[in-house]
Amino acid sequence: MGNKVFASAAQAIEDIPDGATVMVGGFGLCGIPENLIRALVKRGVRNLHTLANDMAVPGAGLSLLLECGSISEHTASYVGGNPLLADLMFSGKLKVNLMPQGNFAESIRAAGAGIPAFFTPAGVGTSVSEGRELRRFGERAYMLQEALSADFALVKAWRGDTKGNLVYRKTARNFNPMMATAAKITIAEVEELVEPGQLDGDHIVTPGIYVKRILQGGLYERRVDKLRFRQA
Amino acid sequence: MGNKVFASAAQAIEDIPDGATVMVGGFGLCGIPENLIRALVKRGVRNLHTLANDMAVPGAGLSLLLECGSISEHTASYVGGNPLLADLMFSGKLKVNLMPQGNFAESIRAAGAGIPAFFTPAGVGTSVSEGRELRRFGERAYMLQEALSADFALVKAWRGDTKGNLVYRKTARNFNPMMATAAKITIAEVEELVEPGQLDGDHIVTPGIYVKRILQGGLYERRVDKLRFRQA
Amino acid sequence: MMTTEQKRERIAQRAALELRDGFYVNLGIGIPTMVAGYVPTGMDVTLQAEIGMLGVGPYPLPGEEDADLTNAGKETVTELPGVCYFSSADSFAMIRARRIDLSILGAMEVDEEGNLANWMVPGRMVTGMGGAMDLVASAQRLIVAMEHTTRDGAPKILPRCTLPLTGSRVVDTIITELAVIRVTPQGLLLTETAPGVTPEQVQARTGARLLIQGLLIEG
Amino acid sequence: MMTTEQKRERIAQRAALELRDGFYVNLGIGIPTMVAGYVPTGMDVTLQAEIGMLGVGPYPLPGEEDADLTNAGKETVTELPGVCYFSSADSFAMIRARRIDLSILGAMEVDEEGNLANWMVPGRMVTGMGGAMDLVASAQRLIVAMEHTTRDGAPKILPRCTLPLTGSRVVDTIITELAVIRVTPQGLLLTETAPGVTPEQVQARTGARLLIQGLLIEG
Repeated sequence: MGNKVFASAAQAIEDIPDGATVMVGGFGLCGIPENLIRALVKRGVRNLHTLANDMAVPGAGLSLLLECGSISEHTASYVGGNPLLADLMFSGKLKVNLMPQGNFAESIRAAGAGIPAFFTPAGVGTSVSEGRELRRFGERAYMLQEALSADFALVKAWRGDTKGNLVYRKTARNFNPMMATAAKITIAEVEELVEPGQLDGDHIVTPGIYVKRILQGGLYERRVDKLRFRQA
Repeated sequence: MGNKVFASAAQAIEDIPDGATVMVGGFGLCGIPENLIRALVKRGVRNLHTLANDMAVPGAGLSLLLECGSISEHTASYVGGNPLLADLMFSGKLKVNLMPQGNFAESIRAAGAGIPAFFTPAGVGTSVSEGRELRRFGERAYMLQEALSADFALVKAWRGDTKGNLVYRKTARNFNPMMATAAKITIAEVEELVEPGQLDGDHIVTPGIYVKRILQGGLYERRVDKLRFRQA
Repeated sequence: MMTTEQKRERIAQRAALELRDGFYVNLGIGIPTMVAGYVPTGMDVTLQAEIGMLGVGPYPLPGEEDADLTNAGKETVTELPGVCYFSSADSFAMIRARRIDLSILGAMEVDEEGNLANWMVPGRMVTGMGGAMDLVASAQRLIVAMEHTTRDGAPKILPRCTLPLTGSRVVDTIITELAVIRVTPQGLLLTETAPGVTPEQVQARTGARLLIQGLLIEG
Repeated sequence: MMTTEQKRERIAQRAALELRDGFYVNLGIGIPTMVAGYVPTGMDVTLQAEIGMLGVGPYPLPGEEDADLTNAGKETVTELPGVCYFSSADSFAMIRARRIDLSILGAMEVDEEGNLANWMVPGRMVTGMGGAMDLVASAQRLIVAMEHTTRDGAPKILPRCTLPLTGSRVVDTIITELAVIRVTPQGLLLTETAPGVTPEQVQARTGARLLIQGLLIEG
């Protein structure tokens, strides 16, 4: 219990069973737990229900797990940019649950904050609100949205300490902090693992209480979705 | 619009009218906006509805505003330690709304997050849940709690930049970040006001978008509620 | 006749005139992102990216790119002084609480009621709504910046959207290469035409009936 | 006979035996705070303060105190390596999501159902509930650490609480200077008595009927 540090991504994910619900941090290829995804692909688990903002692009990120047939259900806000996912979805081989990105993010935050449901304006008046409880507060209409939790969360941080405290870098933060709070077992990979006291307590974004396992990633490809430059 | 910087606390609070709803950051005397409270005492407004975790102690913090007769209603989680408040409350001169501290904090966070209401377990089965909507999710019972917003929020940060970005120091953070998001007009006082770029973007806790006015405080008494020491 | 690229630049340029000093602005993917290139010099406009950033700067110079710094379109960007980073939950908290003064988005269809569709074509194309539903539900002001018609010349401004909605009664203004159109309780009000374009030409390429009252501005 | 201070130290010392390696623990004001002094050497226990801190250390040495570093009892404290700070909203998010393994609180009254009262005496004393209602609703395990009776010798462990509740069916274990009592579906089970104290003496100072089964541990 005292020791949260794992020597490898493979060891950290070895008890994720077939059929598990797994949150995966990142937005496109920004801030994804590269090492944990690769280890999970190597293990070859089946019938995962993954929750992630998107499905990256073919040959990278979470798509690797889709391509090896490990995913049977996926909850996300965006699924463009991955033709395989579209094919599997339209042929009925993959169940896809789409949610507005803010509702998705807040549902995960809610699970991590012990809130089972909350009212949100996003999606009201669209197909997203069909069958949902609607209620007016003041002048606006809202719908009830339940929290989203998971068995495991795989997150990526820039630096972490052996107590599980995490700090993120720039927009690689994205979905990682909420997911870190919303799973029974949160596994964090970091680019640099340090001793307690080496991170400033005022700068820590994810308190170690949420992180059950932590490891230093071995290889970071750091791929970019869309390289765009301006003229010098 | 572009310029958020005020030269003094007096100028920053000069349009707070009688009857305004005002959130005030801090926990006891830790992290309170000392300069803004003093300026408001000096102005002598009436019938404020204040929202703050507590009412500090006689002669300090928010109690100064109570003592000068500016407050007619107060929402808080804790009111011990201030005999004047108890007297005013029992004699009917001050309306006091008590809430569980976590529900109070989350209600403020909800207002700042555009969430009008959420379900919470705290207070269920006590007088706090009387008259509230109750609902079961899974095995637990929850009650519906509405968001709490305000006309003004007076917050204290350690450092801030001229765009209104704020960082806090240790437990002086407490209620300041949520309150900064939950008011129409948030006024922040900081110990040190710097130029944009001098705070690390990964360390900022309150994004400047929430802060309408900012000033560098002139005098920090930095009083402590209960000095406790250990033996050397 | 304008090339597609010229049309897109024209729309972005016109949309930039809606910016005001001190605004916090969210720009969608495509034409809206191009608006950033036309912020008037000296005007203080802070760009938000839903991924979790306030203070988005221009694209990087070659060699300056950072895999940990991308916008909601997943493109490499840079940061400006005063930048701050936060989680996607905090980002949408900010959006949902109506702190974004102006949101500019693209659309597949817009209609007389201010309804907007931009996330799926049933049976054919599903990208997911991303952050669009959240943005349209809660922006202080929503501008649609898009080409006036489809590549095939079919109208995108309709009496009623035919595609699944992204938001209901949310659009304030439509800016295209031909015109600026405001959504009003009475219907779509043509307020401005592009140089050399007549109201009749705009109406001819618009599926919904346009209201044309008094003096039009020629942009 | 023990002095009040001796009683309080005894209760804190016994409560500390409930700590386990790796635990995240919240300690209430008064006797519970004293438990921190009895964490076994080498055991990794992280203390949470509701104000927004994980990694609370001991009181400061004179001159070391910091006005920006206080616990939920508003006392000056220090930080331990690995400390982190967060807002009160984030602090109670953590509590509400049941991340606190053990919460130790004081009480004015506890009853057979595990109900707990510690925040007001109608018409006479209102301090407010502070964070107590949130903590008792969501701790993984709640221990009440208190003196067995009031200063006047009146029982605090009752068939039913008479004061307004802080939480309903929330208490797991009661630790006093005389005994350890577990709340079970059958009622209050006396599991342990202090050295030299008989079950009959505990029952005599308890307002509720105690279940006494098999061998008791003498603490």
